[in-house]
Amino acid sequence: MTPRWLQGFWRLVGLGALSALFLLPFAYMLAFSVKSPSEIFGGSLSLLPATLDGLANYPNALARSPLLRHLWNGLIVCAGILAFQLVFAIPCAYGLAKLRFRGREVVFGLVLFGLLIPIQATSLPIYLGLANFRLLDSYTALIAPFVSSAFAIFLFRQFFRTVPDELLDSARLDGCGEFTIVIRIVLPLAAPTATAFAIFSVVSHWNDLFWPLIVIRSPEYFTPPLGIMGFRSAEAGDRYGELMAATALITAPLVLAFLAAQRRFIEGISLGALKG
Amino acid sequence: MTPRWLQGFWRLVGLGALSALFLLPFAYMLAFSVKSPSEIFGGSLSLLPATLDGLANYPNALARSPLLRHLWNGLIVCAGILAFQLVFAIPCAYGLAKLRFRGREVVFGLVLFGLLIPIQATSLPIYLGLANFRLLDSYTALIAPFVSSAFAIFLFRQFFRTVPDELLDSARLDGCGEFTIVIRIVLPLAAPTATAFAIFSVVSHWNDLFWPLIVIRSPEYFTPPLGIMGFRSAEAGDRYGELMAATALITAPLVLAFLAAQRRFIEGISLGALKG
Amino acid sequence: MVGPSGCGKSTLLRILAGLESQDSGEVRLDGRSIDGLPPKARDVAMVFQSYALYPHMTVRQNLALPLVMRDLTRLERLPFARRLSRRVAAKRLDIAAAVDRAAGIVALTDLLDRKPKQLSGGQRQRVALARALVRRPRLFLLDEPLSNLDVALRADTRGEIVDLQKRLGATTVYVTHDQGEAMTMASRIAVMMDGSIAQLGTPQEIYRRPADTRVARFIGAPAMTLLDGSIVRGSLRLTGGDAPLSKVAGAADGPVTIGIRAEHLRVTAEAAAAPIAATVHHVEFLGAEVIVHLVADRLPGAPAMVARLDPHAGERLSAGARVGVRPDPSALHLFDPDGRRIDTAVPGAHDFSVAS
Amino acid sequence: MVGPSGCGKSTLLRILAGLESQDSGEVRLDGRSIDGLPPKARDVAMVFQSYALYPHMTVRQNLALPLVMRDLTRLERLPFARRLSRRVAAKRLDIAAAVDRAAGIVALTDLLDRKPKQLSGGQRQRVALARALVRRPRLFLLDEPLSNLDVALRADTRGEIVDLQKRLGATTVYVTHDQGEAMTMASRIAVMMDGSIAQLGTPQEIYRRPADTRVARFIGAPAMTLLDGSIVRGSLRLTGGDAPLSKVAGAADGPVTIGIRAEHLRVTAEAAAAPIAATVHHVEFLGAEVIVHLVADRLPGAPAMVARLDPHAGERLSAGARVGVRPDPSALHLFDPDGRRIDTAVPGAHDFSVAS
Repeated sequence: MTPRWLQGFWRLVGLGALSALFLLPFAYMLAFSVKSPSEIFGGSLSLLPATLDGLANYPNALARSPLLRHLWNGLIVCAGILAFQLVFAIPCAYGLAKLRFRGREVVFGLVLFGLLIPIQATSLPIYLGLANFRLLDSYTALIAPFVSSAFAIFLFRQFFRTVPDELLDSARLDGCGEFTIVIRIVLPLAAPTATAFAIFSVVSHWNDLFWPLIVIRSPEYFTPPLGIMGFRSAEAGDRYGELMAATALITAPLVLAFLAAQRRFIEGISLGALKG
Repeated sequence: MTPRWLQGFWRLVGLGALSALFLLPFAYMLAFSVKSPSEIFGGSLSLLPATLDGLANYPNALARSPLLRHLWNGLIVCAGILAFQLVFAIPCAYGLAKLRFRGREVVFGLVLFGLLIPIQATSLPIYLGLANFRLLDSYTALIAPFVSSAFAIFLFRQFFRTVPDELLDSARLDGCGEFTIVIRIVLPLAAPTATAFAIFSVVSHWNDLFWPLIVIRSPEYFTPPLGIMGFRSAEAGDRYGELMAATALITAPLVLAFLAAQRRFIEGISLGALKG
Repeated sequence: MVGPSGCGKSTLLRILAGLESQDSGEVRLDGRSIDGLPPKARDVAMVFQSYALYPHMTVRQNLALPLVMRDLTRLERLPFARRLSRRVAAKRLDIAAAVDRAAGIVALTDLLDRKPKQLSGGQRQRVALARALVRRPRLFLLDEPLSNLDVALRADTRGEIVDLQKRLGATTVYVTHDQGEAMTMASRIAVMMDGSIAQLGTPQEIYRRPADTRVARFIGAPAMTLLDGSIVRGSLRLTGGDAPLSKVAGAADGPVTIGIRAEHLRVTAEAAAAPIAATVHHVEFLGAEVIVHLVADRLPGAPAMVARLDPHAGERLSAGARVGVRPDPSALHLFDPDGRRIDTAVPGAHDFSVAS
Repeated sequence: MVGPSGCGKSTLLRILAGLESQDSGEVRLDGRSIDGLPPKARDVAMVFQSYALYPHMTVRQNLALPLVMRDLTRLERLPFARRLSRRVAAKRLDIAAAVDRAAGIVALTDLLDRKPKQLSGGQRQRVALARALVRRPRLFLLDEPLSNLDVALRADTRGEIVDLQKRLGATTVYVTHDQGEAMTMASRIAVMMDGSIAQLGTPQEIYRRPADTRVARFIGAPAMTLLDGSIVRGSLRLTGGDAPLSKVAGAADGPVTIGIRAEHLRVTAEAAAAPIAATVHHVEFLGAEVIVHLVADRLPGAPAMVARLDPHAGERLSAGARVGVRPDPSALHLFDPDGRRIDTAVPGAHDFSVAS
């Protein structure tokens, strides 16, 4: 028998190694962002920069493109997408989870089916539709294709199924209609799920490159990743440092927001809000 | 008071409209894949093709690139990624959910943090690492960066937390070690969660364009989306029909697999396996 | 005041509340049909087995919700309406007063600002009761409100609910699977079996004159002993037994089931002289009384007999002892082969309170 | 054979099973310390409150798992080992036989191929029992195994478990919060209160000589009535009452708590002549007996008194009636201000079985 503390120790080592594996690329990103070009291509894998020249990467990156404007665009687009996703997904998920109607399983099957369809497959028709309504190159073009998220519906439905029916019956007897139930009872309970979904949604749309690249032409609507594309021309091979600095800058808001909301988020996710 | 059936009816109409919104682009993809170029650029939004000339898109698409080879690559890559993700994520998630050790919350915090970091941010360091070990342009390059998935750990941990402790205690008294518990008790229970995760994982990696584009040069390792890129050159504007046909062909395996596994998948997801 | 069964009673309650619609029949309250009405128009309050408190609201908000929903219009419920309209402010004050009153009734005033999570099982149960009574409905429905409580707490709360019900005077339908709860709390019990009501009556009626064997077996602890027997020329005999148990008037000859309550079985040391010779299987000590489980020697396949003795008599018995069992002939219950009670069968069955 | 409490007992059981480690003290089984051993080396089986059956396995697989884990090595457990080695095949046959035997003991043979989901609560409970006994451990731990069952089913299963325990003869620790369960099933009860064992003894000892007021209040249904009183010059008086209740020998003067079991309170119609004048608060009809809750007229703030009467006497009482209450002076329990029993206090307390 291995003693217990030793088992625990090996577990800790294993988990630590796994998380290091996760974090290593991120650490390299930060490291590259403060290295000078010569050092990056020197091929050393050390994390700490040899000189501090590389710090100039940050001002250079800010000077080369209106990164703040891009961050602002990113904020508007992500907030818009998230708001619509929640507004559409929550009532839909409530219906799928808790109301009995004919065809419910079929509709849910379609939602699951929707999870499968990649944006690549549907991009052309959506593009043509937007072009038809002269909506290309606008916030609408960035937001509209994502307002209904099959993943959100799926996630909320799974959560709503864990809400006891008695709670809803009780609200019905207390005089609430279905709409009031969603607003007053279900929505507050879903807060942790909504937080989790918000993170997924914001992260993926904040970092999305594919769609903005297709529908946006004017730099004033550039989202952060589009802004970074400026550093990515084939000839700009010696600007990896600036590229990494810009990447660090556009990743920073996400990381900061996460750290700020961390406690509440982890609590919500860890405990679930349904005890009692 | 609106009568109940009418409320139900409006709900059904609303949900129907939402799911139509989901499916419409998909329908257009299929429609375009069987339309001739002249019809596509005729600007009509009708779903049914006017002539059957467009059916030639499918043989043309197959002739233009070795799509079957790409499908095979996609299968190997997705299966490889999924297998490693499950092997790494399940024990890790079990530890995070059910074993008590110091630093557990910190490790879980890091996992959540890992959810935030986009592949774009870490692509360069990983690329350099792979280049260092001369692993570019290989299956390893396609699979290795994704073997540990924070999302998988998160998902399985959330599920494992719903497994009652008494079940595990009971297994311990029956003589199982922690490893046996994972294999014999926890893993079979996690089957529905694993199915759900498998769908997410396979869909996203099947459709991933960004990473293969970076690490793969030889056509023999092209994944399906890279194969489609061949249709996407700027001059190929008149080949939308073939593009859509190719897209339909590479989406088809996913859809077929989903339809085949549908019943089990929906059952697993809808009911949960933990009653009793 | 609905009684116990395996299933069907919760559904009945949900039909009364309007949460489900019945296949046939009509629901009436105070003489008026409330069939078509949705739950909120029925003026019915229900306490659920799980209490169903809103976990994200404080006790105060939990109690206020039914009043807010009833008294305020959709517009008046908006958070700023209180500031804008004096009428809304007055209504809000009324609600606060009603909440305080309800909390006072169940002695929860100190806990108004806690969340359900911070309360014990008994306190949650009281919150659920208060939320039901705060809007003074015409009908209370209680669905096994005590089943999530400890045994000790259950006895206390039982008394509290009875008190409350008497003070408020509202019609109350109380569903439980525990016959003891039903017996002590109800003024009228409906015993539900296999989806229909097997018997409706006062606890005394149901205990003393159970309508069929299912009710007889279900009501009363320990359960009634049921033995096969037959009536032969007006005389009652046990199947496999020798001596006739008693004379029977007014019942046709044929097989019957004989029911004997535990308190009507006399256990004597002389196995030979008694009508039934038996062996003690095990003895349960309950403090003020002793329950003895007996197996009849000459009735193969018969279920165990259960007798209730005082501790003095009971403690001299131990497992394996051979004893004689003599049922009180005036306190037998007879059932026909379909399980229905044969009513005028045993002379003296009516005045058993004297006989006991 | 562990008794009831609010909390601490499940933890104790988990310590016995080796699932948690104790802060101090030593766990011994058959005289040998098993402190350092992990759960699987302790040869202990436990039945959990939720049964904890493996939901993805059939009953047969559930029962076989403990044996497979104990008898087969890691290699032998691989699915194809049975084909390759005759020894493994023989072991597998032994296991199948043991499973059949265990299933036979709890009458589950027909259900071996079902999954837990397809079983009723009582059947699941039997599977959990069978899984515990299949490997014939030295110690059974049962953690409230009946609390998820219906009241009616609970009484039956109680008997089954006692039977089984007697047949197998294994030491069994049975945890419950229901004092009735403890009284009827245990040969020795340990009453746990606030994390420590308040009293250890046979059901009779605990019922008749509770060690302190907590045990007195907890054990016995209805709960013992506890009134404030005092001993003044060898004579016992109720606080606020007039007449002395009885003479007391061997106890110092001072305040005491007087405990009276419900069966030792006599209720008479003449309020004036009795030591305590009281008003009937409510009457609970239990079939074979009637529980009367009384409020003393001249003892403000005193808890309600509870008396047990036969139905004949009890039914003439109704809420609001004024009665006299006379405690049986030979069956009083006295406790000092700290709640501990004063032992030789009341003459005749020992032979109360005659007095009852």
